[in-house]
Amino acid sequence: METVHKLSALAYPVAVVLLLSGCEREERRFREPPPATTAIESIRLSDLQPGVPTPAPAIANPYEENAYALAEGKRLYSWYNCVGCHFQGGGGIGPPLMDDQWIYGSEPQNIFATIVQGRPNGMPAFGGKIPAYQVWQLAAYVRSMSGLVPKAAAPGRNDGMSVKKPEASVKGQPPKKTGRPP
Amino acid sequence: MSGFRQRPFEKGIAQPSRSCFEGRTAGGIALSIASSGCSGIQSALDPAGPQAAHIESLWWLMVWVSAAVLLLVTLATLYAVSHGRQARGLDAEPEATPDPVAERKRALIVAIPVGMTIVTLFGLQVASFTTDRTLASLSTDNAVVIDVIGHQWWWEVQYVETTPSLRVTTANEIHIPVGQPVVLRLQSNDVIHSFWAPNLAGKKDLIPGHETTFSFKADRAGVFRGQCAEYCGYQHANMGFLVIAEPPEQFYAWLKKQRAIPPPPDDPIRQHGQEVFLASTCSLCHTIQGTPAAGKVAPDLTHIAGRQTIAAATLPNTPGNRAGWIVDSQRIKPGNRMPPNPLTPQDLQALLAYLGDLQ
Amino acid sequence: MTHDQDIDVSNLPSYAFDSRGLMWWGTLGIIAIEGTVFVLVLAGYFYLRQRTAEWPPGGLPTPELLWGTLNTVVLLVSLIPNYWTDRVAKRHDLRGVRIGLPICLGFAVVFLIIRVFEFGALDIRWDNNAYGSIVWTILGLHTAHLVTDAIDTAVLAVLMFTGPLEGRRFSDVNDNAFYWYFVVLAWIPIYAVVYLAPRWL
Amino acid sequence: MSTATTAPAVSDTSQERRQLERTWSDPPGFYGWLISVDHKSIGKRYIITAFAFFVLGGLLAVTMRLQLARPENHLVGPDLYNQLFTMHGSTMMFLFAVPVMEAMAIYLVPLMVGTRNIAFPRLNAFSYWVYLFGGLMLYTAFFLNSGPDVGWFSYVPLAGPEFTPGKRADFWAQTVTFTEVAALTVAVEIIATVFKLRAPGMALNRMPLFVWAMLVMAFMVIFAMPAVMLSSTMLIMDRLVGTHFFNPAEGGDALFWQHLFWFFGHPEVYIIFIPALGIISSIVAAFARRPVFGYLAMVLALVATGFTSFVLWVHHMFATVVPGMGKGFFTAASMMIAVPTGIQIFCWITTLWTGRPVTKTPLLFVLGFFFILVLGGLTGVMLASVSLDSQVHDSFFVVAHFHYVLIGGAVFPLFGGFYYWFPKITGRMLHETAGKWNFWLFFIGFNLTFFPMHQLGLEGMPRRVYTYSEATGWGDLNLMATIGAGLIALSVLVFILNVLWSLRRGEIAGDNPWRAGTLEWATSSPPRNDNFDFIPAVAAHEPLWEQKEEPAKTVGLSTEVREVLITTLLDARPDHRLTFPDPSIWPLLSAIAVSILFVGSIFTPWAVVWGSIPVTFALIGWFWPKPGKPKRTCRWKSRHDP
Repeated sequence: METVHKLSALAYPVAVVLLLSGCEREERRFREPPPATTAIESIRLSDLQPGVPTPAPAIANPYEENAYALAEGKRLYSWYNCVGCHFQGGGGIGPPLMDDQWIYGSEPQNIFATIVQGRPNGMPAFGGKIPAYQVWQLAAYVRSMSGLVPKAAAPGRNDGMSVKKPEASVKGQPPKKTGRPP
Repeated sequence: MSGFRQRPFEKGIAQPSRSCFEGRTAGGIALSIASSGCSGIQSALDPAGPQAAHIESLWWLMVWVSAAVLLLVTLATLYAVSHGRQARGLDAEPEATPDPVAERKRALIVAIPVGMTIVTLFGLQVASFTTDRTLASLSTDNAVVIDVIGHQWWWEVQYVETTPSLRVTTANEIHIPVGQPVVLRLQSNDVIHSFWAPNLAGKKDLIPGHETTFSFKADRAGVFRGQCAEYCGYQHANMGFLVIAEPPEQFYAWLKKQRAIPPPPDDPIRQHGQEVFLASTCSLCHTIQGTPAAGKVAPDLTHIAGRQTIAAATLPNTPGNRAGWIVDSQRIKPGNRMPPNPLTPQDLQALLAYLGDLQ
Repeated sequence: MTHDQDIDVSNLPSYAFDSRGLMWWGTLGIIAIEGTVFVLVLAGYFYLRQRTAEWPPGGLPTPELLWGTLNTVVLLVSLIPNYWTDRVAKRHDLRGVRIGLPICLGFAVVFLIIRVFEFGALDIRWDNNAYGSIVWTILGLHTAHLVTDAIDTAVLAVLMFTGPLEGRRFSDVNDNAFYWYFVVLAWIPIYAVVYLAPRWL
Repeated sequence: MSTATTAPAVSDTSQERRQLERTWSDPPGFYGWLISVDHKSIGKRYIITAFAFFVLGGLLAVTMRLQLARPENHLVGPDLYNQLFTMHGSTMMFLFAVPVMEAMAIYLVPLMVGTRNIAFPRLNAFSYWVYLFGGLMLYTAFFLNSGPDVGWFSYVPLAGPEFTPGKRADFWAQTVTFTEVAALTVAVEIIATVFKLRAPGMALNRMPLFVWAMLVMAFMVIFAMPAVMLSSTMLIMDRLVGTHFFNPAEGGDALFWQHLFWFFGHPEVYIIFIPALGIISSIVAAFARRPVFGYLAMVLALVATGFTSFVLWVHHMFATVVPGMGKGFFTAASMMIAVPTGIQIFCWITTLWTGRPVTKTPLLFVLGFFFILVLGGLTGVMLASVSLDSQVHDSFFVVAHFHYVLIGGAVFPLFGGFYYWFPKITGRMLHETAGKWNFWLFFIGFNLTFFPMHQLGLEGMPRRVYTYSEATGWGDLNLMATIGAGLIALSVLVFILNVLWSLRRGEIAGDNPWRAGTLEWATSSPPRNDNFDFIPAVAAHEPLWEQKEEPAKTVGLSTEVREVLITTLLDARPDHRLTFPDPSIWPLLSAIAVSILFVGSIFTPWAVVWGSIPVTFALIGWFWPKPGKPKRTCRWKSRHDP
């Protein structure tokens, strides 16, 4: 029986260490209280501001840490036919999403706004069509395309033609300075 | 579960399986298998077609043979440990080297049950092979050909026609003509599923990258339930479907009706309902023929009101269940692909009215 | 019973070669396991092959012969020093072993260097398609064995110079050679499958 | 026979004995425990750990039964339920069944063949640590909500990168790697031990059936487990580095997984079952007071089962697209494998029939085995039929079937074995009455749980469903099954209490409480560090029964160094003396290094590269010879002449 004690003596440290690493990443949230839907107004398309320049409020997107949400984002990306214009991220009719160029900003809330409001020259406004939590999932996935989310949460390859590296394998590309609307 | 939730299959589908239980208690558990020739809408022992019937007879053959074998072995064992020359416990001097002559005699005796085993197994094999043959020999001339595509977690059903316009698409409900063979062409777009309607036939897997075909026949009318038998994710448990076997004329009438495109709604409420449908998330995934809604990733709703169940044979197709499903499907089938739709009461009522009209 | 029926083992040797020795059986066990892996992965190659019409798929070129063939030659030649070292080890010839082991090691190193070019010569990545995945896995597996045996040989060689020396070290050399024979023999079917099968079958 | 206990207290002898015992003892303290390479302490750890996992897996099962106790229950949701049944299956198969059987071999085989330790003792320690770390990793993941949720056979594409995001399936795949590494190393040890370490005179045809069973099991492990290691590696590569083994769109195939997995998965069942047969043979012989009838037939049956089990994996895939002709072959094979098992059952019955059976708890469990396993075997014959399988496959009928064969075929004999060998391992008897309670609760609870599942399957209840609607009418039988599960849990509790009680208060066993005939009973209970201070010389199947007066023995092994006698393969003639390693920390260090590599590779492929460096150093440290201690030439010749 002393063996048992000794075994557990070994077990504890291992367990503790791993517990510290946390398990948020694997949560499957089926009934979503979506992350604070941003007051769309507070999102800027331009760096110019009247009066004293204040930094844009950063809104973290918890889904970027969550493998399930990212996978859902990936599924919705094709279900809602983002593929139609942006293809697998390489761009085509719409601009590429897997590079480091961000016309309307690379922050989660910028992407959120872009999806919800739509943008000139072809980006439709999905506001009211897609529940907010799915927009956030899409936003998280879009950022994963250019390696801006934790590797351990990013999606792997799909069961389909291999047209690009899996998001989990792409190198993180720090976003370049926000570009200009074309 | 859902506040809207009602017992499924109240419309006369559920009753048969009740009687299963009586039959069982009567038989007592030890005999439950033997006594299980009970009726049920989802039972391998209540065949509604030749395939299931052949398998059932093979089943009973095996049951009785097995029962006999089990009985013999058990009796032999009990006798062996309990008969006469009980030992004086463990102190009894062990028989280190049993007399070889006696052992040889015993070998001959043991050879008998061994021989019997081989013969029995051989017999069962023959029986099994003959059944396989009979199942394979089901003729499929003038068969109804149906594409069944597995999705997480519902069944897409398409009646194959040479002219695309005649092609009928529905979901989770397969109408078949009694007495006419049916050929299913099974495919999957995501993971492996398995098509199993026990009353009609065995099961067949839907495997991505492989098209499998599967044919059976119903020889009596009835509503039979089946469900996915290969673990396929969160809602594997609620990936059911109904097979509705009806007399040919009824079936073809149904098919004809399915081909018809429902007329645009005429009264304001339904018109508003259609607007709600088209304006909200619904139209991104669902199709309603005759409207711009042409989503392909979710069940076709063109004739939704004509179906007996929703959510893959999980809920009876009542307005209440429809409402509950639309507003918060995640409470009913956690993890399914339908997002919640927090509609205003007016919009919801209008939408329900519209859908309820899609016969 | 009296003592003269007792078995006196005090004069028996303290190690033995080949199948008399315990370690030989251990090595054989490892070989059996890894042999099974190779058989399965090669079977997998043909399984995947019969799933696609053309092979290699997508109009890929068949893997270039040069480096693979070169390596086959290297491996086959390396059998000679290994066999020789094996023999001298059984003769407890320390000098011989001290010459033999480094030579064997040399062959292993040369092989590993060429192997790098082999991967390049496949001109497909493991994540392009199933064909790429399986050939990379096959070569990778075999490479892993070579690396292991190379390290093993290196350690043994060092031991032979630094000591501590015991008689059983020689039987270790013997087992090391035994394992090397396996690595070489395993390579021949792999070579045939990866390089020749796409051409001839 | 037991030379030690009857040894006259001649001073030099006892001195030699003490020396020998000291040579084979572990250093004291926790560190000494960490570095032990003794097959007995490793075996004990293995058994206890495996049993702990058995209890954990059982608790998962009870939770599932509670969820299914009534229709539309809300105890657990689908997400957790899927993890529960995956963890349950994986635990029972990878962390309990195979390891516990190998653990029995680790502890008993060296004693039964009459040697001082298992072959490659440090590898043995290593395998235990790897196994332990693998199990800890899986359960840590589970408690961090990263438990695998793809079923214990992880079918792709569901287990692939697209449909199971996150690390859950990767933890499953690496658990497999951990446990298979452990299992394979033990298999090699068993084979080497059986072939080369047998006591002089124990020719192959005198080996106990238990040893034969373990030998066959070891060979099966060697040829079956590589398949699952390969497939789980392919799975994790598909998930982590984007290979396409199972991606139909790029030339992969979902069925490729199934073939590879079941090529392992079916033999796996027999890897668990065959050692149990060995246990039964030991128990039957001891309690029928005669050797098992038909030794040769028994051995051949074991071997035949081993071979046949490799050619029937496809009967797990009858519902896929396997061509009809092939199916016919697999049907025949799957049915015919019942013949060797039948032969053994008939031989045991004959043994009992012609012996003088004493129904103590161990035998009781064997009798339970007869009923349950035969029933499970018969449903197995049904599943072998393509047509019938197409109805019951993947339904609760199958759940019933494999619990009948696995619990009936392995767990019942195992508990019998626990009762049978507990005295040898601990020196004390388990409580007999508690044992009877243990058995009857288990037997009744088991049948109450699993017999109704046959019916449920026929009524269309598929396996792995987390809920079912009331209209299906499955509620009552499920409730019954849940009650049965409670009884099983209760009986296991009785067993645990029995063990705890007996460890302190159990009746002292003595060397050979059952008056059994095989060598493990020739030494003290618990066995001394050196197992036997004279390696016995064997002249019969059941040495302790045949040899009346003082038997021949082996003399001349060193008492200063850990020396064992290597004998020839077939007839076990003494060949040479091999010095075995002393306790060492390197197995533990190597296991830690290997674990870091395995766990790391779940998160980044580079872990394989960087992780291999510490592994290499650990292994070098392992094999680097210790500066040889001076070997005194004086060897212990006999207890009389100094």
